[in-house]
Amino acid sequence: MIRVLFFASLREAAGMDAWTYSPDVAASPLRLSSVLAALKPALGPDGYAALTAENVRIAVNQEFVDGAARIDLKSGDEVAFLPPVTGG
Amino acid sequence: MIRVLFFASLREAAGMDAWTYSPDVAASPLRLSSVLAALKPALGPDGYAALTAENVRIAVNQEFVDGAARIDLKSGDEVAFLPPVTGG
Amino acid sequence: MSRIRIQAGGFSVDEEWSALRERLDASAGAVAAFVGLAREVRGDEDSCLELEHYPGMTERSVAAIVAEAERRWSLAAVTVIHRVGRLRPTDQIVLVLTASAHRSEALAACEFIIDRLKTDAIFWKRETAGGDTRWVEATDQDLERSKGWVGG
Amino acid sequence: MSRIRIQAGGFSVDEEWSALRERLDASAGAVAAFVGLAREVRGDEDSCLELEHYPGMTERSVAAIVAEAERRWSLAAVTVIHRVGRLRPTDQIVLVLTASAHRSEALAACEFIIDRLKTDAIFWKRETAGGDTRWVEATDQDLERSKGWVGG
Repeated sequence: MIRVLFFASLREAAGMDAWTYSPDVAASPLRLSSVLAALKPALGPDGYAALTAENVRIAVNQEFVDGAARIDLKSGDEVAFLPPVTGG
Repeated sequence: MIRVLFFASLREAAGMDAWTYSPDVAASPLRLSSVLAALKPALGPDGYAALTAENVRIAVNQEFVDGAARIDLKSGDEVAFLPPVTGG
Repeated sequence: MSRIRIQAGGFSVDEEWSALRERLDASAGAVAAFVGLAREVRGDEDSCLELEHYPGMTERSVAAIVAEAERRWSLAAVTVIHRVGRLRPTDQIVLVLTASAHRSEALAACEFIIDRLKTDAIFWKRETAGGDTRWVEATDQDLERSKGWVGG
Repeated sequence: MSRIRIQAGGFSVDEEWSALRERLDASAGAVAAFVGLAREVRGDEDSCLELEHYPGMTERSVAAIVAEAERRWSLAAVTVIHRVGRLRPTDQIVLVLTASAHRSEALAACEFIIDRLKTDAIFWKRETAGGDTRWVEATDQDLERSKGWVGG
């Protein structure tokens, strides 16, 4: 089971703050690309476009990842989509 | 009457914090140079040397003056000798 | 020695100041502070600001900024408090306190931390004013200031 | 709107902070603060610092620095408190508070004021430690920092 989190404008675009993906046990190792593919129908085209915009960063288990699609995931991992941040 | 003030290290060098100069009424206008000349015997050579060091600034009525020796004074003026400052 | 808190509630500058002072010894000569306040948005006094965060990752992002400041400057103590949730104009959003032996280090570290909080800390801000809601992003100037802290 | 005090007594950061906040409206987004503390001199915990001033001229020298800051940056409020007299290690010497709409202005003004207080304000400092007394002058670094605020 993979837990996917959406923050801020992406939460609004996705229409939800979290989504749970429970793939077939056969699909191992699980690629982040597979999670994204499964997300597409769940979000609709606008939501998916927002998630894959250039300025969106992806974190796995609260660490930013590069070249996200090739990342291997395991059950229990948390994937988060983060739009541009600003604090202070 | 001219009031002369010495601050910080110059107060220590002069051995006093203030000195009052009451010149002959004849000496008018009164030049700052005359006050300095009158100070010399009152302070002794070390005190006078400290007062005329390059990094000492002179204020007349609480405003810094340049080319101090040519400044004209009138009775009631306040002359101050200020060594290098630092606050904060 | 740093103290980092992400919280929904307000904070007292007085209490944080006193707590920081207690962590200092007589070698500390300078404390710099910065407090960010929620501003009225587009002249609407009923405007509000909502701060969202990612619990866990946000704390670590702030801790990384503070650790970088502590690596760059010799700091006796650092406090960072950042609020989340719904804030009204004039509310305090963020507090940065830095203490050092000398003013140049305390001042630089304070500015560095607030600059990096603008660009590297995991927060999102949504402004609502006059019935309109928009997400706030770091400005180009924020990004330039943050990148301006060269080296590492 | 500035508030300047030269005084022998201590000051409360809390009270000054609150008083400054009361002078701000909802357009102020940033308050920067700096507090200078008396340090232990040459490892002597009984060391002390004596601050001398020139009543009248000192106040005007500080007011001139604040006025210059207000000319350079758009400031909503400024507070400067500078103590004189005998201070012990860890005592608060000076407080600078600057408020502005944006952090860059509040931070720059705060740093400018403290840098110029080091070099342009009419104060003298005498340190006593281990039975030895010496007058403190602005360092070359202080003079460089102060001159570094170019333009006018």
